[in-house]
Amino acid sequence: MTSTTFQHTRYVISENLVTFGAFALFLVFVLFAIFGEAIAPYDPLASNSAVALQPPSAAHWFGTDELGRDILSRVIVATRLDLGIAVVAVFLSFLVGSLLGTCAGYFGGWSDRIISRCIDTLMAFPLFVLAMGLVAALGNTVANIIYATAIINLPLYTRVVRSEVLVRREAGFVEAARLTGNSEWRIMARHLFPNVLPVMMVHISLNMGWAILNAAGLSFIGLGVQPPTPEWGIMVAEGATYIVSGEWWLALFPGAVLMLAVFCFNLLGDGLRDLIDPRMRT
Amino acid sequence: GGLKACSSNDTASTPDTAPADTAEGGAAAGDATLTVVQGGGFPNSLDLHRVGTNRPAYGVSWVIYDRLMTFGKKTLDDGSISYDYTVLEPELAESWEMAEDGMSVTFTLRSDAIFHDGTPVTANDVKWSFDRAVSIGGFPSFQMKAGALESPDQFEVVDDQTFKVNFLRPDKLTMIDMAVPIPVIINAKLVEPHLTDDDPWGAEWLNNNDAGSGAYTIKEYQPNERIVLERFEDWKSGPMPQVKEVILLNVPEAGNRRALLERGDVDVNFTVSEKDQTELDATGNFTVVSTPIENCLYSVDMHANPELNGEANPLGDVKVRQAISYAIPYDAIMDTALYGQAVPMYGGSAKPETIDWPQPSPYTTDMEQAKALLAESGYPDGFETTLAFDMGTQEWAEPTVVLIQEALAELGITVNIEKVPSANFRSVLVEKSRPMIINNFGGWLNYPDYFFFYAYHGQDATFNGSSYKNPEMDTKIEAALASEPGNKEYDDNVKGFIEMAWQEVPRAPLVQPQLGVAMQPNITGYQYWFHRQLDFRQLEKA
Amino acid sequence: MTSLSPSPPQTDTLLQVRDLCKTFSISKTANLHAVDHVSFNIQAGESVGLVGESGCGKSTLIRLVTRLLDVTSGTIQFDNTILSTVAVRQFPKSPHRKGIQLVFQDPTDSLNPRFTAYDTITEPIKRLEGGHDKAQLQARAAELAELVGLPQELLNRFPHQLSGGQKARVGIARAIALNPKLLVLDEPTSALDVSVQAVILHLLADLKERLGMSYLFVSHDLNVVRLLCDRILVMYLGKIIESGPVEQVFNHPRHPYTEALISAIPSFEAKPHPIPLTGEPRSPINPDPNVCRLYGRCPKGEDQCQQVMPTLEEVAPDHWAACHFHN
Amino acid sequence: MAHSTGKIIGQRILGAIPSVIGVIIVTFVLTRALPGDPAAFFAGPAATAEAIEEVRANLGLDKTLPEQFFLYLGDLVRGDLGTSLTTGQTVVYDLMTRLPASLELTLAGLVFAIALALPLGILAATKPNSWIDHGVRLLATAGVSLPTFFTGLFLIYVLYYKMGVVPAPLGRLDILYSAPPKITGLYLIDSLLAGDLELFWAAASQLFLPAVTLGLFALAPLARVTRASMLGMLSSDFIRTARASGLPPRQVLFGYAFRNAMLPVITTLGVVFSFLLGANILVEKVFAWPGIGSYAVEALVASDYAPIQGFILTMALLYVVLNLLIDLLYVVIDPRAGVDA
Amino acid sequence: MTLHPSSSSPLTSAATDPATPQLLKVENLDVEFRTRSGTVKALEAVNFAIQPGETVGIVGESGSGKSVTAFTLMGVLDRAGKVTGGSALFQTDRVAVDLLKEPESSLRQLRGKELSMIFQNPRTALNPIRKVGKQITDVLRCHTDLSGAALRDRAIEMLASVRIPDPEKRYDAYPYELSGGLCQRIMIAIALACSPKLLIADEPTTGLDVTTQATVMNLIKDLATQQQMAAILITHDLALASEYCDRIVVMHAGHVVESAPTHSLFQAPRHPYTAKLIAATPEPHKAFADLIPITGNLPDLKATTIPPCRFSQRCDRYDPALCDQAPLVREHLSPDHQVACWKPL
Ligand SMILES: Nc1ncnc2c1ncn2[C@@H]1O[C@H](COP(=O)(O)OP(=O)(O)OP(=O)(O)O)[C@@H](O)[C@H]1O
Ligand SMILES: Nc1ncnc2c1ncn2[C@@H]1O[C@H](COP(=O)(O)OP(=O)(O)OP(=O)(O)O)[C@@H](O)[C@H]1O
Ligand SMILES: [Mg+2]
Ligand SMILES: [Mg+2]
Repeated sequence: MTSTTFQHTRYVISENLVTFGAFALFLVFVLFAIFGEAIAPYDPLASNSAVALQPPSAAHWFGTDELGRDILSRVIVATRLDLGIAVVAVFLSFLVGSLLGTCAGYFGGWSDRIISRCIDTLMAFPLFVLAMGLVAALGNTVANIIYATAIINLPLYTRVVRSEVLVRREAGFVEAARLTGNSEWRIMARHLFPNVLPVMMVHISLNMGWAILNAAGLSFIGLGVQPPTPEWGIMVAEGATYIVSGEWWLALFPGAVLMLAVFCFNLLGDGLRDLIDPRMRT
Repeated sequence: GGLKACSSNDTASTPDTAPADTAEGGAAAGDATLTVVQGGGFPNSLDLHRVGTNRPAYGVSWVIYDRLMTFGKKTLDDGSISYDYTVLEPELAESWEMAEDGMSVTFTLRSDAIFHDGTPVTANDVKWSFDRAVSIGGFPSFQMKAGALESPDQFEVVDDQTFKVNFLRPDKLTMIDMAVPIPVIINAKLVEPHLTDDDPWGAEWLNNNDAGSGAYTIKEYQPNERIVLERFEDWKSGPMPQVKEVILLNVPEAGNRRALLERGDVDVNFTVSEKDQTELDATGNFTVVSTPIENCLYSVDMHANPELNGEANPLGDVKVRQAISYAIPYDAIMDTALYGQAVPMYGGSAKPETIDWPQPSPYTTDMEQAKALLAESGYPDGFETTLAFDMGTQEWAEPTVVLIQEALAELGITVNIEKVPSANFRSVLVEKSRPMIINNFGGWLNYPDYFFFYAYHGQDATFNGSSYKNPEMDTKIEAALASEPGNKEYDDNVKGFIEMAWQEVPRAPLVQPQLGVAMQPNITGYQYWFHRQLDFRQLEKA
Repeated sequence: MTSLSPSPPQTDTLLQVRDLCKTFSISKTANLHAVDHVSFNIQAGESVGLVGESGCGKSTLIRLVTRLLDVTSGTIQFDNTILSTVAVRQFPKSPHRKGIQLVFQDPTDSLNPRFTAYDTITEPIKRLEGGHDKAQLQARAAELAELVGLPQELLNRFPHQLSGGQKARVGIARAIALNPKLLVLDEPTSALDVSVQAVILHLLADLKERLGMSYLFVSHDLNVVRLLCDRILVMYLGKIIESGPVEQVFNHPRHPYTEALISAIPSFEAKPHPIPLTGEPRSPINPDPNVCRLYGRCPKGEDQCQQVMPTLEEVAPDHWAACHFHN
Repeated sequence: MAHSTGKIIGQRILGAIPSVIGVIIVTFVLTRALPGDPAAFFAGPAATAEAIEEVRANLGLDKTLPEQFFLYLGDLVRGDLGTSLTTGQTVVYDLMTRLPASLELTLAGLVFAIALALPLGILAATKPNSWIDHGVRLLATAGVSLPTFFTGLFLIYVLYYKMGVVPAPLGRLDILYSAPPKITGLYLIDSLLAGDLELFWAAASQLFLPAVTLGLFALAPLARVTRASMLGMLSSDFIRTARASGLPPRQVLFGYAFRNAMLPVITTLGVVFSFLLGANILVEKVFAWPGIGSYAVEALVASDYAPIQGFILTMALLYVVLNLLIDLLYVVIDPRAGVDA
Repeated sequence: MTLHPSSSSPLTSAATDPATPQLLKVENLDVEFRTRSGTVKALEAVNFAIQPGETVGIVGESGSGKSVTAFTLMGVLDRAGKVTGGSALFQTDRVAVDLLKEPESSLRQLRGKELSMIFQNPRTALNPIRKVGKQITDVLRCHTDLSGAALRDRAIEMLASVRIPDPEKRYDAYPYELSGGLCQRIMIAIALACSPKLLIADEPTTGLDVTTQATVMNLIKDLATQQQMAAILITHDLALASEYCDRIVVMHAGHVVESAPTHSLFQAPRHPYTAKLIAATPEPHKAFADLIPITGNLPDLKATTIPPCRFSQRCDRYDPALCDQAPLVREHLSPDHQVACWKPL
């Protein structure tokens, strides 16, 4: 299994250059996230009014911002926070969503009705506004941005897991598990959930990109992380006001990196889908 | 005196005024259409007595309503024009006469003045309007009270053209207070059918309808989106404005506002950031006017009580406050946060020499001094604290706080920055729950004692961001309030409390902000007003 | 309803089903009668075949018997214990759980894609017997694999790495792991090729002999049932309409439906011949209790069939049929 | 079918009631949890403590939360959503004037996205793994990878500021035009109804850039789903039947495959639409678009409860209506949908 | 015994009888699938022929290439499938066309009109969201000049001819409203709407009840006789094929291993595989002991080297010296009985 999975992975990657590029890019981001401070050429927080708003140059590849901080360094160091927000938020909603979805799908009846109602209610909110409201109500800290992002993603996971579980609930192997003396919880945890997991992987990776965008949107309306923490979204949002006055690099570079990251996650999702799709397997 | 946060761009306003009828006449009435964009706030009511009416709304109210009197105008050192608060000029009132005893004033109304519906303006309308201002509660009544105008009993209709105001006590602000935006003259007969028991002052109707006699009428009112004003051809209370139609648009994005102006799609950008002011000016293609805002200060307020939220407060130590005041990187803030578009309020002499306010404090960036002071204080090793600022002022406040954070780190003081959405910032101000905030405060009426009354007095008003309480300071402020400028006692008190403010530094002044406006070169006649809105009556388009 | 003589439960009666009903509610007013007053016995060591057309309720019946589905009414008695009152959720804890096991129709669907053959086979042992160490488990798995003819090296494979026949063997191994007294087989060969089907049939015959289990063998293929079973139950739309010794029923069907079923079996010798059933089956939703379920398709259909539901009658020794015209 | 349609509508509406009640409660609690003090905010900067208390009483904020909630419910039942302190208008008025703007923008964005995504998705599906397929995927993914506000500002910079090929980002109409007489509230339609082609053109050109900005964002999910669902359909048995019956390729592709492939696309369309309705907040801000999104943001920043509540409630109802429409569309396309609904 | 290399000896008999032109003549058909894990050699040198009006059965285990053969002839192979060699001559009214080489547009004229196909699993093979009547008229509109009400009438006529009760009403039914048996009849109606000369039925009764199976098969048989239509019946049920077919082609792992008239095939199967297949099929009067399983599996068609005789690994007559010769022989035992074996029974 492992070796065939590995072969298959290698196959999918080599078959599809785009996916390969996404995997490579993902690795680069992970490196930045881990070694950000070491890689960054300057202190991302050190201001220097002497070099404020410098266009890209040999010394500052991405230019400098209004306080003379090196944008390249800020972009690199921001990787950890941005990936962190995305990963933790998506992980949280995945965790809670799967739990709720599995319960709803497997037990059906009242638990399904209650959970589905709650999820419907959540869905009826304009999700971005809900995130705004939550961050505004709880305060704009990184933790709250993560919670808000997690909450608005919750319906997706719950629904997908629920429907996947629903499909499999009647499957022979679940009945078989019942016949062989598994308790309901055990069936859920050991038989159903592991089979739903692969499908979820795709959603997870697509969702990561979305989580980053969401954080950026919050920044734009002023509910992002606190200054001077470097974060892509807030850099784009604040840099955006400088576009017209000609200092395009303030927004462009963080924007490009943000786009690359989202792009990477999206493509990765497609790649994972190929990886998981049984039709692609032989 | 009414008070407002004084950044030039947190809320928009309409400067520029047609002078009252005594002023030299304006240009001949033309048929130009003036387009103005503003952002960061847009007029949200036609009735500025309503709860929640924002500052930009004053600009519209200013031209669709008349007041009894208005202010004169003067030319500032840099050649720009400003109102002159020392000169009162007639508007709806043709003339007025102070009683012998100084305890009342009698206004004679202009006999040819009519409301927009064609009915003449009478003393009854004036009384109803004044009654409304003092009775409706909230900010209008508060502002009237500042001029000792408190009760409808003070207002008397002598005859159709004559209106008398009786004073409760002598107050140097009473007359001035009748020329600020609040005591507008409303068409009482027009409002009357809309009065109900729940709404005795017709707030609901006036919110969306024009009952004025001013130079402009409302042609189109789309709240928060677009307002179109049209010249009232029968206006008599001043020289006929040159601009026939004014289109006011809400454009929230600063970059777009600038782009619109640069591309020539609008005439006036009335909410210009400091950076854009500098850069647009540098292009030479636009008229950029930047006027220091009277009686206004950007400052770092440091909570001066020994305890805050139940814990010992390092900033309660005056040495700490002084150390911080020496550590603030003033020049960097001036350059990178404000792009030079402000008047420095640091590096002055140790003792105040004039009674002007604001004037530069003696502090400059001096790290050695700062370190020495901190070493002497109770917190030689520094401490951790929070610096909050209003998201609405983000453009300049964010770089400012980041620079301060960096500088204080050198002293060993760890500063956590807190960016607070505007709505919450008001609560922060009211609660005084943060050790340090960036404050932005100015008074409408240009008296230092007024500024100090709200910013330093132990009554602990909202804008006393440091919650500073000192009986000695209070005595001086109260004494100054009770006296008139020009007399010695007043001057001594003023100098006294200014010096004290510098010694104690509950707030470290940064700069005096400027109100900027950028216009196409064919627009002239801009005048600075204390309410910081455009006066469309004075603008001219070639 | 049924007239199957309630013979006193003999000591060797393994399974006794009485008046078993299962209805699914389709809407507020509509009930689908999937199993309708079904009664039968299975003796220890006996193989009983259950045939009937698609949708007649075979799977529902065995899901009831294997306690995967709660009954609507009626009783199931297994080993002299009434099981029909035990809730499905509770049954995994029942000591009888390991006594009744099931081999599924679709070998692919019934194997957890993320379990190896070894995991699947040892699952019932771990869950229902417990107390085995790894070596014991491995020995048991090897033994079982041997029993069902599954090469040892395949034990570590996942379902998608096994062929259809191999998957079927894994499914059987799992079902016999605990030596159940009753093995229920739901069309165990219908998803398999003829070549593999023959292998599995031989395996099943062999296992029965060696382990002495009783079989309840479900199929829609009478041909297959004939090879493996002693007795046969023919179901039509939720009801048993004929039962008896397999050769007897096969050679002398007494119910028109059984007759049609048998004549429709293709064979090398026969040439195409019209089969007697025409038209569409009646709906199992809210069926009229007074109309024969076959009415409308049956060549013999007469007025009586519309007025009285025929009941099972003994038409020959131990041969029962539910038709007004059984002779 | 008429019967099942009516039944679906009824069931949907009944089914949505708990959600809507949930939304009302959550919104109420959420708005009260906002840290700002509306009384302090609206009392004005110079207000004394008494003045603030006076405003608080005025706004009814001095009552207990349950009291406030029941008052609010009572108002709701009477169709009174309260008054926005930020705009000074009743929330109902604001929503009525602003909702069409948002709807027009969102619909235009959606139309743009659909017009691009469906052909691209179909194209990609007919040539899986070709360079066209990869190209479509890259293009669509790029569209969804950028924050909308960034795309918007960037497009304004290039197309308006630098090149001047699009009109100024001044909301729904250029400065000198005034709105057509209000019938639907959608300027494109109203101007046509009024027979004013010039106005139509003006409105359309204002709409262009924001709609594209928004549409780019919706492109990826739509193209992705179209492709996947078309791929699935093209390899399905009944397509093989159609091909084996000699039906012309166009009929096979559009008459058979596409119609079936529409079902998941429609579901996605619903999700995307409700997502866009929320996401256009950012676009509205960038383009000075007087929609309900920017309205909600301003209210949120000012802790202005009534508009936030009204906005969310409207969105929730819109969401219910949207789902209803999608269900009905389903029934129109898929005869099976009406059966198990 | 004459041995012919496969490349030059068609397995069909019609070549010997020029008087009756064959309706379809498949020669040396090779089909491959390119998959991610390798190339599947699904069909190799497949030969058979069909006379007008004849019913031919193709039988074999799952994966033996029955469906691929049918799909190839209909031109509806999966994208991954490629015809790498051979020809399939189909006799239309005027000319013989090669179904593998003719341009797509002219083939489309043939499909559904001259040759049509019905598929396994009628439920999924019908467009789920189109009325069944419409699905019939779609084909009619495309191949006939009928229009308007005439189309509908003809469709209803078709529904009646496949013995669907209440055809007027069923015209407006959707597939999900019909039982499997009815759906299969709709499929037949679609396939026969334009009276084709050849009907390919790919496991038309799998998944149906035995009784329904019999009805459907009888229907096909009757209609074929009525319209003098040739038919290819693909099934894995030898017994079924024996009941309805004149001739049977046995396939194994992409090879045609034996082809003979039904009676001779069952009387005297010559290929070991055929014999084993017969022995493994349960029959009404067969004893359990006579039911003999076939051991082993189909060879991996993805392997780079496949033995020339693809049955050799399962065959108890396997003789390395003889059977590993390539290419596999095709032997004419009689004009219409061929077998592909070096050591036939
Ligand atoms: N959970 C359920 N809900 C509603 N109806 C059901 C359910 N399960 C089965 N049925 C119905 O009960 C009837 C009997 O179904 P069952 O699966 O027992 O038939 P079967 O004889 O096993 O058929 P097959 O040979 O196709 O497997 C059918 O009409 C089926 O649609
Ligand atoms: N799309 C495909 N991609 C790869 N291989 C394929 C494809 N379609 C068929 N094959 C292979 O071709 C061979 C023949 O398949 P085919 O479907 O013709 O078998 P069959 O005889 O019809 O079997 P069944 O009885 O199961 O329908 C098999 O080995 C199969 O794996
Ligand atoms: Mg079944
Ligand atoms: Mg096949």
